[in-house]
Amino acid sequence: MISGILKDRRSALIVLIIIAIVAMSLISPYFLQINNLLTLLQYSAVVGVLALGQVMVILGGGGGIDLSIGSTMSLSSVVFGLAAVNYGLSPWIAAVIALVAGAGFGTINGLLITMLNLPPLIVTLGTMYLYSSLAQVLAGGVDITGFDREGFRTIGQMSVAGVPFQVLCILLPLGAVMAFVTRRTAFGRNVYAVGSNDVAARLAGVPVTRTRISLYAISGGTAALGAVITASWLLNAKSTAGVGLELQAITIAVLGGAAITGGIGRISGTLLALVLVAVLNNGLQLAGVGSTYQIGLLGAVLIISMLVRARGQSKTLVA
Amino acid sequence: MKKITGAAALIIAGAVTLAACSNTPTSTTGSPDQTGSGSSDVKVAFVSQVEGIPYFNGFKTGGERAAADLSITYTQTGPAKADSTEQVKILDGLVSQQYDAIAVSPLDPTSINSSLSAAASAGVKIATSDADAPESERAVFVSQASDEALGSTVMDELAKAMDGTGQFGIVSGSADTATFNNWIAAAQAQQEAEYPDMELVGGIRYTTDTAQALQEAQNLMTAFPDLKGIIAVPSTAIPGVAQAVQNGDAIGRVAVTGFGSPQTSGEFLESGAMTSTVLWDVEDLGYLTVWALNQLVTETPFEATNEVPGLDQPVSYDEATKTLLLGEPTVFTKDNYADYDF
Amino acid sequence: MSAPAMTSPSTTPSPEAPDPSSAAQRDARLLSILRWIQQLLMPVLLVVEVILFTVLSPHFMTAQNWTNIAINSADLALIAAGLTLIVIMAGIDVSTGFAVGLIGWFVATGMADQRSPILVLLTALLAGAVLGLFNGLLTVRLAIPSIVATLGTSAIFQTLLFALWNSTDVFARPVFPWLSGQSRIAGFPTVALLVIVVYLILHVVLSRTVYGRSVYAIGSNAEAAALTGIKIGRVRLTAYLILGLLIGLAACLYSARIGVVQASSGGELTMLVISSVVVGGTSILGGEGSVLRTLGGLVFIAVLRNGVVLAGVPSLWNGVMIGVVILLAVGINGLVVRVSRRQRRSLT
Amino acid sequence: MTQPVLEAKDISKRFGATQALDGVSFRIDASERVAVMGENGAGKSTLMKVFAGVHQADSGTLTLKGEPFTPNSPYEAILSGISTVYQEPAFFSHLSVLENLYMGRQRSTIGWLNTPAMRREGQELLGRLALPGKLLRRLMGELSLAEQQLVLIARAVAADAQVLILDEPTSILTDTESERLFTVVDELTADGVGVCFITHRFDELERMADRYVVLRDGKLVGETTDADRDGLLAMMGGRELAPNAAMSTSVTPDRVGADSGTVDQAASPSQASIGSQTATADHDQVVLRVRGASLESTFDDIDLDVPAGRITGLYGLVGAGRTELALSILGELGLDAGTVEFQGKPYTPAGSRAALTRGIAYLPEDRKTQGLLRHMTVGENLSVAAMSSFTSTGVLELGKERSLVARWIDRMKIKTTGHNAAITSLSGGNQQKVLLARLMATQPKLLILDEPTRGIDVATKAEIHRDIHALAAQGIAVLLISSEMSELLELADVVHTLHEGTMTSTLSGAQITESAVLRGATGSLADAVSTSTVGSESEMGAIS
Repeated sequence: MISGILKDRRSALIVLIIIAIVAMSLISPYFLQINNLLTLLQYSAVVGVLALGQVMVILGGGGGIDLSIGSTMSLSSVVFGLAAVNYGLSPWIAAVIALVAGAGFGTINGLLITMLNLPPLIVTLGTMYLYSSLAQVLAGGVDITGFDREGFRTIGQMSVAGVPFQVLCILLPLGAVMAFVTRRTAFGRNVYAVGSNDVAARLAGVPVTRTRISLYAISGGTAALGAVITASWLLNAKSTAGVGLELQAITIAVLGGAAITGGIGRISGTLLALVLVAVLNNGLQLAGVGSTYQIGLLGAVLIISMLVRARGQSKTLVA
Repeated sequence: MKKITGAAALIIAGAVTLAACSNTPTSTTGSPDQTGSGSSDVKVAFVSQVEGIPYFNGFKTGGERAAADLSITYTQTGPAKADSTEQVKILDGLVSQQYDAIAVSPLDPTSINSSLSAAASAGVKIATSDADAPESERAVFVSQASDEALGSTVMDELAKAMDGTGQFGIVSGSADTATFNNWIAAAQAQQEAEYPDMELVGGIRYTTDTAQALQEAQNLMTAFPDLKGIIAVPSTAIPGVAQAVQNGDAIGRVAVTGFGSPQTSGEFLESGAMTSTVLWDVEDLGYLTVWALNQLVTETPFEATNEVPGLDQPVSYDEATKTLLLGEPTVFTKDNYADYDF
Repeated sequence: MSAPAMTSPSTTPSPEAPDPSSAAQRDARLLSILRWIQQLLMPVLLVVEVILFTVLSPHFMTAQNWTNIAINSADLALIAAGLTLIVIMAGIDVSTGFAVGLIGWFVATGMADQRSPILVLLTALLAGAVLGLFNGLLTVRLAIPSIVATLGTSAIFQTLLFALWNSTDVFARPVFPWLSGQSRIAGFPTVALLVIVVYLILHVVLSRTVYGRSVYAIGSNAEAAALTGIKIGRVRLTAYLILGLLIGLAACLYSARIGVVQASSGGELTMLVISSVVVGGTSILGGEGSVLRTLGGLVFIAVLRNGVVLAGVPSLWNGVMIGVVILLAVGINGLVVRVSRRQRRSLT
Repeated sequence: MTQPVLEAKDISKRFGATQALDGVSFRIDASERVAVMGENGAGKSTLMKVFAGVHQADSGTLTLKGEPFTPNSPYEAILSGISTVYQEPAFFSHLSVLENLYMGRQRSTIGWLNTPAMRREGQELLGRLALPGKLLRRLMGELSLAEQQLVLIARAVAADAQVLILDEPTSILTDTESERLFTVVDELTADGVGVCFITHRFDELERMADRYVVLRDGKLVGETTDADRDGLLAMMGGRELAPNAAMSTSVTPDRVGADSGTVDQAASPSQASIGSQTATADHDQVVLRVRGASLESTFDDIDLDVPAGRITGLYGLVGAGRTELALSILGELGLDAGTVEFQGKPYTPAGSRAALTRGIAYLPEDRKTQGLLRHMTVGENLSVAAMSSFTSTGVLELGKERSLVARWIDRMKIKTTGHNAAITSLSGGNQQKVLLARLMATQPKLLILDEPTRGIDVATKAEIHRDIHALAAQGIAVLLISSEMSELLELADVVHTLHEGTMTSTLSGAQITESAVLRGATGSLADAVSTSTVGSESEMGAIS
């Protein structure tokens, strides 16, 4: 039992988070202040939402990965902006449209991958170009501003009992829902079954194709959610909203214990990995270490976490 | 488990090392944490558009000079890439570090607003410098030169090189940077008013990095063989455009000017690939910004004309727009660029 | 062993069932059509593209413009050639761009410090080898999936470049004058000839040597390859080494072409390189592909990027076209696999 | 004939709990042809893989031409002159036949391929196996199974081997193709090469080998030069180890009309415990009726009836189309022609999911790649197909799931620590029971079992056999696909034999005899000469 706990990626993450918090509070006296901790949380919301979508795709196996998640976010952001500004819709309705659109962009990925049996890496590479470029084209390269802001800024800017709204009312509920869905519903069971062995799953009556398509739709939907949060927070719809976020989302998912081969990983692990990354980023920011160094540290964390994993698991012949 | 803890130690050690040797773009004059030795407790900061490019290094030099003169603590930081989201994060981080006054050069005037208001309501004095956020609650905008002056100056420079006639192109930075767009608009207005024989061809080419700027410039020259000049907008585009002219053996045939720091342009001013570059004395801008922040902290109102101790010329203040204006743009050429260290 | 003379084959086991059924024949016909499309897609697209741009812009079909295209994509071409080896073995490398930037910094600094060009070139090659081997060790020896490992190293390379750059743009003159793009041999840009030589060498290596065979064998069936005695680890590491050396060389071209090394130099190359390989038709699942196909994909993308500007299309559209072409190319591959699988009656 | 080319002394090899080889001593002389025989899991393939350097022996010594020989990799073995054609084909489907032939030992000068020479030699090589030379340029993946097999044999032949190991080389070859192979083997032995076969084909024994060696449960139990079928079968059988799984080679239980099992089933606890026994009324009603089923180049015009409460056997050699037929009935593979009726109504196969909801459950042939959800628990593996029984809204009622799983663990006597144990922690036999329970939990009307006991230890095998009996006794229609003769003889009420995609015979009651089944399966209906086999071998258990 104890060895089970120790082997679990999540306990390792908790230890890491504690060490990181101690180290960061030694480095910067401001780190442990309530304000800062809340700020820290606030920034994790967008990338956290994306990582949750990414981890679902990875769990589904079959080389599942979504490189287009950042671009989908940009494109959904533009869809939001166009709906709210050019068509003058209420931002709330525009947000719903953006979510549907995001899920649609994800579904396109899913259909291409499952129907044509294409490698997810390449399909989402293609749509990564496609979506980000479409976002730029549709927006004419600039940000879309001028939608009705009152009320809508709640998502991005208000806080409830001091906790940012986007964390308390979006990220955490989404995490909880996903944790519930993956562990307690037939769909979640299907996801793990498909990720574990898709042939066996199919023969056991699991709808493999439908499950995988849904995962990409979810990933697209979370990207759109990220876009809505960003739009509400910055009060403009950026055509480059998601640039570079795919790397962070993948890193957090893998760091959280999701095996890139599918079938292994927990939502709680992803959330813990998110906290760790947020603590490291924020601490370094406070210590005056530039954000480029944070990117490098993220890369190192990713590789080291894989090393720990690779030791325990059998080596594969093929990359 | 041992391995995981080992890995943890490694990661944290890396982080701490990074933090310890932060000879990184952020720099702090004075000792921020303990000693108040000689300096007062005033802490001011500036958030640049992008970390550590020569331009903002020059800004820092000026800012640090002012901080030393005024005996206050000055910190300058900024995102690694020109990313407005990142900028907002950095600003929020500074607010939670309880700075007394913060100046920002916003990449995007809209998205920074809410953070600026939050900072203002947390009691932090807020200014914009180098670029403005007109709708925000900033107390003052420290302007290097007006957009109009910059735009028309660069157009005059180009027209001079092209004898006021012929085709020219514009290679800009990323499409969503407001300042660039304002300068370009001003330049275009100047051309339409003053140089009817000149013609903008190929539209405005937006680029994200030097390599792309190079390619865009090269393709412009191919598409328009009669092209006589190019305006290159930010410091990332300048080396690309100038290199394209150099690579294409077009020195003397295609004139290049633009908005770039003299050090970035120096190489090309020497080779003749660039005729001039238009900017302002950014060290002075940094100096003025820190001075203004200190004025805000000490709650000293600005006069219509201010004598700033470290600057040669008086600085005018426009009450209506709450803008401090450094002065006219500076034109850097082969002859004078070496005098500037940014 | 002595081989007794055999009579000519008397019985021919026929693979296709002797009684032809319409369904299978239809599949076989569909498959051969798809194979045709697969083979012809890139050449046809290239021709269409060239014709289109020639019509749209009078300046497209000029020697000067083609020279520009060649010079501007030479560094890309070198990396894509190396990456092809990795992709044939079902791997990937997403760190190539920043590796170029990082090595580019050494090159530019070396040249700025007036070091001997030979020394700078050797340094670049050595640095490329080190970075390549580092990626190789992570994926080959430590068994980290190559996409994850190189995502990580890409971030690290980017940060290293940033740290070295330390807020100072480094201006560089070309390592050798012939690397600059100005130099011509018999009217051809020297760098283009260099690229062609590299492609020819790699093509010959892949198709005519034991090493090349091993690369395909590993991509096709790594376990079977191990059974035949191929040293999988060594072959894969060598491929990363080759890629690294080519990146080193490409970094010399890159810094000569751009003339300056900045914080994010090279980053834009990564996805273009992968796109070139994939659009060319090398399968990301391994086992098939060639550098010549990569060259086709590369030319397509380079011409596209050049042509849209000349034709006056805003550069924002670039990504749409590259994305569509990637999806088209892999989509047809997918159809081929799907149909041939249906023929083979396999469950998976 | 005096000097052994390859000699093994006291070779032992253990995989986890399984003693795959136990003190085996063995020799092949120059110019000798040896056939290695034995039942599933007897250790034949493992022994060959020790020779081939795939596995390293735990103890014991190998000598090659008198020199000590310890191959640490397949490559070393090949270099030393041991050339192997594995049972699971290992080739490069993306590469041409020529490239496959020479992979690993290309003709080259300092790394430079000498393609013309290889092409010349390759032509000749293919000619020896009566394959057309134009095959050289084809992609390996496009060839038929038999052609692939022949190319792999050609590949091994070309390797200048001193010892050639062929693991079931003829199982998918036609008679003419096999004869070609034997001719080539004759030539090789004439040159002093030692050849070692693994085979199940008694009809080919004399043509194939000079000496026959029998393995059983990892031990070498006999050696003879007499190709007497009964004698060899007796050695291979050795039933004293597992009386419960008694294989009666000649007696076929005739259970027509009997509701409960005949042999020692009445006392079996599992029979009593699996489900209720109320379904007896449905017995003999045809649950699955297939008419004229055809799938291009796979099977042709198959008629098949599977009645309730009966075990219907389907026998055929590898490649006969048995599994494909099952997959077509499920709808996982297409069906070019023919009709399927299920429970008296027309049924259009539409995939496993649809089949399961209708009551057709399939136990796949390959447990590892088609059955197990490797990263999941015993409970999750067991309940995955029956999730609808404990969810109505999509939210799982875990309490119900737990009791369902507990019930089946108990009924099937699955040895596990429980619901949350990792599926990979179970033995192969218990994994198979979980998979069987997975199907049973869906309460199927028709069970299609594809090699249900492959690679499973004898005791568990007997338990699974009892379970299958009990299921049929409950009224479930069982279609049992097996290449293990003893299994069919023991369990099946009716046996259909498939040969190269056609149904060659349907045997019931006393007609079910080894020779009759084999005649059907080998397509040699006219040839009444005693042909016998013990079924195709797989040692998956040993590998895992």
